[in-house]
Parts: sequence; C-alpha cells; structure tokens
Amino acid sequence: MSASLSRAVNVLKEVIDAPIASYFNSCVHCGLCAEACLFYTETGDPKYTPIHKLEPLRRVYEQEYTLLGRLLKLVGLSKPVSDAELGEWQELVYDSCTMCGRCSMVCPVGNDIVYMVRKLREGMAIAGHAPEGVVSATSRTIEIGSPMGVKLPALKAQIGHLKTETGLDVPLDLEGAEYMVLLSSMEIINFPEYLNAIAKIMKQAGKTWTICSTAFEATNSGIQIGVSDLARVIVSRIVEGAERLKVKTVISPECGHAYTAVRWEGPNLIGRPYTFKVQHILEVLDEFRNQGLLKTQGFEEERLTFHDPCQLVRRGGVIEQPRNLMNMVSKNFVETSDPGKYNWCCGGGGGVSANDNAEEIRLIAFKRKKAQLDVVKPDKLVTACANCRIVLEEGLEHYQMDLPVVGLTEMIAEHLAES
Amino acid sequence: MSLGDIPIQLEVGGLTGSAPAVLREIAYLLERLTRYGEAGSIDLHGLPLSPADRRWLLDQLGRGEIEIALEIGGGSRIVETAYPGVWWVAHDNEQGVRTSEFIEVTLIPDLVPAHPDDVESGLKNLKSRISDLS
Amino acid sequence: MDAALFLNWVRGTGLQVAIFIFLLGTVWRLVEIYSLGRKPDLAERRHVPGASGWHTLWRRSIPIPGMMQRSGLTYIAGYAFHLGLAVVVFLFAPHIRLIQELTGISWPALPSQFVDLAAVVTLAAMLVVLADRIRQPVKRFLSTFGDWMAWLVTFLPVLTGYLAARHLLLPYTLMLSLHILSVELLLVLLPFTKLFHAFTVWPSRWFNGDVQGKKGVAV
Amino acid sequence: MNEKSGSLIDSLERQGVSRRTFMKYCATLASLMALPPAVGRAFAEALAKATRPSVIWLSFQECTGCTESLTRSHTPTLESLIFDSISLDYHHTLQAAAGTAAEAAREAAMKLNWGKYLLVVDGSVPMKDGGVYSTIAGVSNHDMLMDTVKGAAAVVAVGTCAAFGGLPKAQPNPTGAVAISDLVKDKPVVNVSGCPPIPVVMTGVLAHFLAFGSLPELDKLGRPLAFYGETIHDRCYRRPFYDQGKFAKTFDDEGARQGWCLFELGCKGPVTYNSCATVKWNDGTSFPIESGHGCLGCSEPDFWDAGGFYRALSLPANPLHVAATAVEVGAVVGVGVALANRAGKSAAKAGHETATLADLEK
Repeated sequence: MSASLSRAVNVLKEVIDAPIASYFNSCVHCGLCAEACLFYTETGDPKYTPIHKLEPLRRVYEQEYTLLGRLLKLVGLSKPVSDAELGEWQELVYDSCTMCGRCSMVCPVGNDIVYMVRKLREGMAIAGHAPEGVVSATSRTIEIGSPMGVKLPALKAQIGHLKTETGLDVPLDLEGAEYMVLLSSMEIINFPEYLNAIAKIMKQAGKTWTICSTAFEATNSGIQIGVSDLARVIVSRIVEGAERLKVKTVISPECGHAYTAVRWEGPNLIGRPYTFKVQHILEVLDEFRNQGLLKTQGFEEERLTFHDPCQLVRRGGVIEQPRNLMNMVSKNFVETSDPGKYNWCCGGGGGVSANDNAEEIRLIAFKRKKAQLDVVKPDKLVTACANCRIVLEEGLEHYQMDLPVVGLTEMIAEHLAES
Repeated sequence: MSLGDIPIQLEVGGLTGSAPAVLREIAYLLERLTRYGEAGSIDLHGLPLSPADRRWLLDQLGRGEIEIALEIGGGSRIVETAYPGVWWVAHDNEQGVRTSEFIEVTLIPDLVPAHPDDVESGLKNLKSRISDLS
Repeated sequence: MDAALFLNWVRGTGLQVAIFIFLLGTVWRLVEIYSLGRKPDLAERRHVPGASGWHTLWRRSIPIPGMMQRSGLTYIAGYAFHLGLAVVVFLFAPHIRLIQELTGISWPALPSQFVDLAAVVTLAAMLVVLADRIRQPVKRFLSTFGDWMAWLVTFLPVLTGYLAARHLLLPYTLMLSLHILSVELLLVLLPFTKLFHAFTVWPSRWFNGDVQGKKGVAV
Repeated sequence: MNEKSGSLIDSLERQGVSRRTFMKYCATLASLMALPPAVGRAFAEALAKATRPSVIWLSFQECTGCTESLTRSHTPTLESLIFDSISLDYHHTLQAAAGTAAEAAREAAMKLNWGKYLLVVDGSVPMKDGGVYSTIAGVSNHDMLMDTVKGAAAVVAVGTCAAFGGLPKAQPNPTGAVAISDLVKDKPVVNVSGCPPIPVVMTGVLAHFLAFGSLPELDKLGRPLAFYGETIHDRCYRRPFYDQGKFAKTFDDEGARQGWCLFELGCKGPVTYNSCATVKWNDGTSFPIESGHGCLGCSEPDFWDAGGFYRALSLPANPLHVAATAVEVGAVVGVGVALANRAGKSAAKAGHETATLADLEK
C-alpha cells in the first residue's frame, strides 16, 4: 500500500461515524437516488447513481468497522481499496457530483448521501485523486488568499473605484463594526456590483460595517476538495479577523459553499462555537426588510425567476428569504418546478466549476436547468451565488439561450429608495 | 341424565363427493364377477365417508330380496342390495358398536355357506342324535 | 424425517436457533454500528418548525415532488409490499396468537380474507419489484448477490405462509413447517444483510433529519 | 397355560366359538390391518390353522397401563380369547408364580422355545448409573432384556415407553431411559406405540405373526403401517371443520359445543400417526377427540416434550428462553467490536498527519 493510500484509508477511518455506518446498513439498492441526481437524469448512465459513488467508502467502512467485513477481508473475500480504484472513482466523486444534496432528500431510508461524499473526498484528496483544477484553486486560496488569486491591492482598487463612482465609503478594518462583510473572488473580479450594493444598503440601513483586510475572501476550496485541515486554515482567517475586529455578525456573500463553510462547517473545523454570528447576505437583507430598514421603490417589470443555490437553500436553510426579497421588487416573479429545497443544481457546485475534466458533463447536466427554464420562460434569471451565476451564464451561452443572470442583492440595491 | 341427553353433534358436513366413486368401484367389481367369476369386496371402514355419504350410498344401492341376520359374537347383517350380487355386510360387536362394514360383490357372501368341517361335525352330531333315538 | 418430526424441529430447535442468532446478531450489529458515535455539531442551530430528526422519521415515507412521476413503480410497489408485509405479519390472527404466546401482548386481527388479499398483493408487488430490479438499468447495476437473496428470503415466508393458510400444493403440516423454516432463514439472515434496514432505517432517517434540521431545512 | 396341542380354531371351538364368529372377527381384523380382501381370506385360513406360540413378557419402567389396556375388555371378546390362547409363559402382573419360581419359569420357557418365542416388552430401560433405577430379582432391566432377547424370534415393544422411551425419557430423563430399539439391534423389533396402545394393534401384530409367521409391514419408526399409516387428523371426523377453518377457541365456547376442530386447543392429530379415529377405544365407543379433547400425540416419540398439550401446533415450543442469553452474547460481541472500532479510530486519529498542499499533488 502506498503511503498516500494508507494515509487516505487512515483519514477515512477517522471520518467514518455512526451516521455513515447506519446509512450503509440501510441502503436497499432501490436506485431512487439516481433519479434525484442530475448527472444520472441527464445521461441515463447508472454509474452516476449517487450511492455507487461511495463504494470505496463503503468498503473501508465494512472492512475496518464491521466484524464480518474484517473476516471477509482476512480470508480475501473482500478486496481492500486500491489506489487505482480511487483514481477511477475521481470521475464519480468530483466530476459528477456537485454536492447539491438532492439525493439526500429522496433516499427513502434516509441516507444522507452528500454527507458521505463530503467525507469520502477527505480520503480521495489525501490519496492525490482530487482533480487538478480544484487542487490549484485550493493552493491559490491557501497561498494567495483567494481561489482566483485576488489579493488585497485588487480589492483596494475596487474600493477606490467605488468611491470615485458613487462616493460611497467602504470601511476597511473598522473595529467594533456591527457587520463584517465577506466577498467571493468572483464578486471582486466579475461582479463588482455586489460591493456597491452592500455599501448602498448598509448606508440606507444605517448600520456600521467593515471589510477585514486579512479576511475578505469567503470562498473555501478546502471544503470543496474535501480537506478539513486546509478548510480549517482558510476559515480560521475569518474567525481571527472577526474576533480581532470584534464584529457582531459576519456576512457571508452571494456564494453557496462559502456559506456552508463559514456558517455550518466553520465551528466544527476550529473545534469551538463562534463568538460572533454568521448570516448570509440574504438573511441580513430580509431581516432589514422586516425591521423596516430596507426600503425599495419601483418593481421589475420583466418576468423573473429565481435559481436556488443548493448550498444556500437545501444545504443552508435560507429558503424563504430570497422569495420575500424577490417579491419586494417584482410583481412578475414565477417559480420554476421543484423550487426551494427541492431545487436542481446548476451543475457547477462542489468544485465542479473549477474542474476542467468536468466541463463536458457539466454542460450535459445543465440540460436539467435548461428544461426547467424552457418551461417558465423568464426574461431574467436571479440567483444569489456568484458561482451559480457564472455556471448559469456559461450554460445559457452554450445552449444559445439569451437570458440575463443577476444577483439578488444587486437587484435589491438597484431598487433602493432614495433617501 | 343419560348419555343420550348430552347434545353431542357428531354429524358434520354433507356429501364429500367420495360416494359416487364407490358406486363406480362396485360396477367394476360386478363386471369382474360376471366376466371371470371373481368375487370382490370394498372395505367401507377404509374409506373417508361421511354419514351423509353413507346414507346416499345406501339410497343408491336400495334393497334387494334377501336380508340375513347373524348372531355371531355380536350381531351381523348381510343385506342384498337392489343389484343382485352386491351385498351390504355390517358387523357389530357384543356392545352393538359397528366394528366393520363391507360391500361384498359375490354370488353368496363367505359367511353364509356352511363350512365342510362344520357340516361334517354336524353330520356326526346328527347321527349320534339318530342313534340316540333308537 | 417425517412431517411431524420436521414440524417439531422447526418449531422447537430450529426456531430457537433462529431466534438466538437473530437476537444475537441484531444486538451485536446495533452496538457495532451506533457505538461509532458522532461528533457534536458546534454550529449554532437554526430553529425551524418541522425541521428535526423526529419529523424526518415519518416525512421520509412521502416521496418529494416529482419523484412519483419519475419512479412511480418503485414507490407504489414498494409501498404495497411493505404495507402488505406489515398486514400479513402483524394482523393475521395466528401470528397475533404467536406474539401473544411469546410476549403476552395482543391486538385485534383482520379477517383472514383480508389478510389473504394482502398476501396476494404482497406477492404480486414483490414480483413487480423483482421484475423492476431485473429490467431497470440502475437497479440492475446496483444489485448484488445480497439483493437477490434478500428478495428471496422475504418472498418465501409470504409464499409458503399463503400456501399453508390456503392448504395448497403440499400437506398442511409440511407447508407449515416450510413456512416456519423460511421465516427462520429470514431471521437468521436479517441482521447480516440489507434486510437490517428494518432497524437502521429509523436512526438513518433521524440522523439525516437532524443534520438538516439544525440548518433549518425540513427534509 | 401349558396346553400347546391343536390349532387355534380347535382351541376356540372348544371354548364355544363358532367358525363364522371367527371368520367375522378375522374380516374385521383384516379390515383394521388394511389387508386387501383376498389377503384377508388367506389370513383367516392361516390364522385358523396356526398353533399357539410361547410369549415372554418383560415389564420395565412402566405403569402397567399397557397391560391394563390389552387385558381389560369389558366382556370377553374374541380378541381376548386369542390373547388368552397364547402361551404366556412369563408376565409379572398376570402369572401366578412369584420370586425364584417365576424366574425359573422364564428360563424354562426360553430353553424350551429357544429361537421361537415372542418377546413382548413394556416400559423403557434405565441406563444411567449402571441401570440401578429398575431391577427385577436383582437383575437390571438392561441385563434381563439382553439375556432374554437372545433366544427370541422377534421383539414387540408395547407402549410408547418401550417403543420410544416415553414418559421416563421425558426431560430431564433422570434415569437415562432408552427405548428397546436403542438396545436390540439384531432382532426384528415392532413398536406398538401409544400411551397405552390400542389393544387390537397388539392382537393384529400377534395374529399376523401367528398367521404368516412374520411381522407386519412397518413404518420408519418400526410401527405396523396398517395402524400407524395415517394421522389421527387424516381420519378425524372433525376434519371438515379444520378444512373450513372452524376452530373451537376454548373448551366451552360455541365452537366446542358445535364440535369444531380442536387444532387451536392443542390437538396433535395432524402430526400423530395412530388409528384411534377409526378403531376407537372402549370397545369402539369413541376416541379422545370425539369426547371433546385434542389428541396428545401419545404414539409419537417425545410427545411429552412437544411443547404442551394445549398449545396449538402452529405455536412454537418455547423459543424465548434463549432470548436473554442471545441478547447477552450479542451485546458482548457488539461491545467487543465497538472497543476494537474505538481503538481503530483512536489509532487513525493518532496517526493523522495534517494535510498540506503538497499532499494534494499526486
């Protein structure tokens, strides 16, 4: 057994717990999870059945933590997991899984399959079987601070830009601010409107806020590649920044997995509860709306629909907020089929958008979203995740659909009442 | 209170469908009797007949011309049915309980003719009686 | 061995061995599985009504929107045979009698005609499930020896039970013995095959519902 | 008992039994033994000419119920006449001789009829502790059986004790009781089981031996097939109720009054091979089920330990008495695996090397 393989098995042994054992013992091979997975529904290839993607993890579980499995392994009836096998599984565990968690919604025996994919990735990555694109994104996040290589000067340039264009201030490292705003690289580079929107909204709400110069990046490739040790390094920067600046609330940006990383995994990664609150920007906006701190004027005339980012909605619990906000500025908001927690993924989550090997299948999987949109026929597609937004734009372009995609926060900002 | 006062209902069910088969068997045995002179018999105890079956069978067979009553270790009856050569033979024990029951298909049932040995000893007895007369 | 001795064996030694292995296996496997434990979740939980492990215990019995259209057969046949099994196992008078003998607990039975019907429905549904497993690419792809065996050892008790109750095919004594024997086979294999989902399904649903419930998602 | 001259029919005639009476009896016996009519006639003729055999009767661990059953007819019947006409040279209960004289009679009969006498045994043989639990004249049952069987033509084990061990062999079998067939391997053994057996079965076996010089056809348990070929259930007059699913639930409910099937009240009819339902008891009066009580299964091996007389056949004997042990053993195995798992997981944690970027590159 190679060193990397034995480390991988060791890591899997660490992460296997009672829920995983319960799940593997519950699976009846009914195949319903396949019907919930857009990689299966759009290809019809049974190998994309979610539970099948966990085969190496199941074998490690049985061989290490069940008496019968150990005996079978001892007499050679159950083959140990090999490095080559893990290599083969890369396609199933990374390329064709966005960790959207839809399979976990349908499993009749209640198996949380995506929970197990997340754990299997720990071993896959240590064995050296994470896709190159995701590995380099992770390297850049660890070494430079952002998966896209955005550094503080670039952010400062954007802040300066904003100041000259709108006259709005973006306070850097303001100690004692109520809110600490995080950004995703994409928002700094591709969608600077987001920062603009935050500044406007915070001003209207009259809240103090800040951006931490050592922790402005929210994305966490460590979560996507599935290496907790690295994810911990990344999330610790935010915790440290927030605690140093003594903020009350950290705001996760319009980025799905960033929310999962900082809101749900963060405390477990650092091994203690936070001393601050974490909210998604949509949660904050909805709270402002409730408190009358968010006032808008006018409505979008066009037919709008909302794409639910998996990590935000099904995996994050921010379900009603985007709908409240949509209705605040739109009179023609229509839902696609399977809205909210039942949504279908854009096809680019869980590191798939950063994974060059997955480009082809990602576009095939996009047919799911396309079919949904073909039914609703919106004039504009709204979402709340920069990664979804990029993936949607690419998919729409590939299928030659002329449909603009906008961020919800930025759309709200456009309708802010002039005070 | 006598045994008869206890309301035990032994009779159950109706016809089981076995009785007609017995009729066919009788016809077969009769054919053998006429063709080869071979006697045959059917042991009714060995057949799962309900009381209703038995009554039905008796009705079907009807009554012939001969009825013989024997007193041999309990009563026995040999009754000719409406079909000559077919006899209903029923044996009771000393307590009057039916011990066996046969349908015999024969010119004359075995029990009826006297045994040569018995005839011989009967003759001997008769002769001694005659000699006593003189 | 004649039928009487066979029946005596399956009712006596056989059942004893089967129950022994079943109980032993079940306790062993449950301890083996759940002693692995899990780490406490340190993230601050979101409180949403209806989002908890307990809710998921029953909610997971209902297919999510769209799944009925995509996989109706799996759900309907699955429901039919699980409910049918429950009716046949727990609402048939002689079975209740048996449970009462063993535990002292009893409840009203369904008329045997209804149980007969349930048995037929169960058998039919199980045949459909089998055909579907053979025909449907995903199910065929996932199927292992264990799946076929689990099907068989579930099917046999229902089939032999039905034949015994209806006095079909073989003498009652022999059929009853085969029925008990097939149940014993089921008991022996249950803790060590996917049939163990009968137990683990509840904690599994609870875990899933709990993890997602903390996030405020009712799954 | 020493009169050995003449055929059976002669001896019967002397007692005033007519030939027709004898033929009627033979017809009934043949019917009970399920002999085909043709064989039945030959049977009567052969039996009439048969001579009286010597019979030695040994009683071991028994209650004398079998002897009672065989000898106590209400009135002397032909059956008992045949029984009386055999030369019963040794029988504890019936013989006049006692003590040394009795044993001497046995030895004399053995010597005189060596190789020809019929050995009848009732009761089981205790084997534990050298067989001390039952002795006759200081000789253990085992030794007396083995000694007497040497010159026997055949052995008839009368009653369930002799045939299968019976009540003395019931758990926990304190005397180590065994059946005759467990000990006698080199002589034909007929098991006339039942507690007690039906008298006519005994007569049937004797008559067959007398008429044909051989033993009747036996089933797998060594019982005459003619009498043990079908179950009580097969010939039960309540069978139609069983088939209709009409069962008495208690001994005094409407079903019981209607004469419904006693299956649920523990009747062992379906698994008991005997001819009570056709031959009946007390000179053909009735049999247990006719009197409203289920069959106990007394002609079957180990009927005493078959799970209770009033438990329906479909109910298991007592499967839960192992439950506590099973749960304990399961818990021990489970905890054992759990401890090993815990150790494995701790080792995995201890062996954890913090992942670095370098680890991600293959």
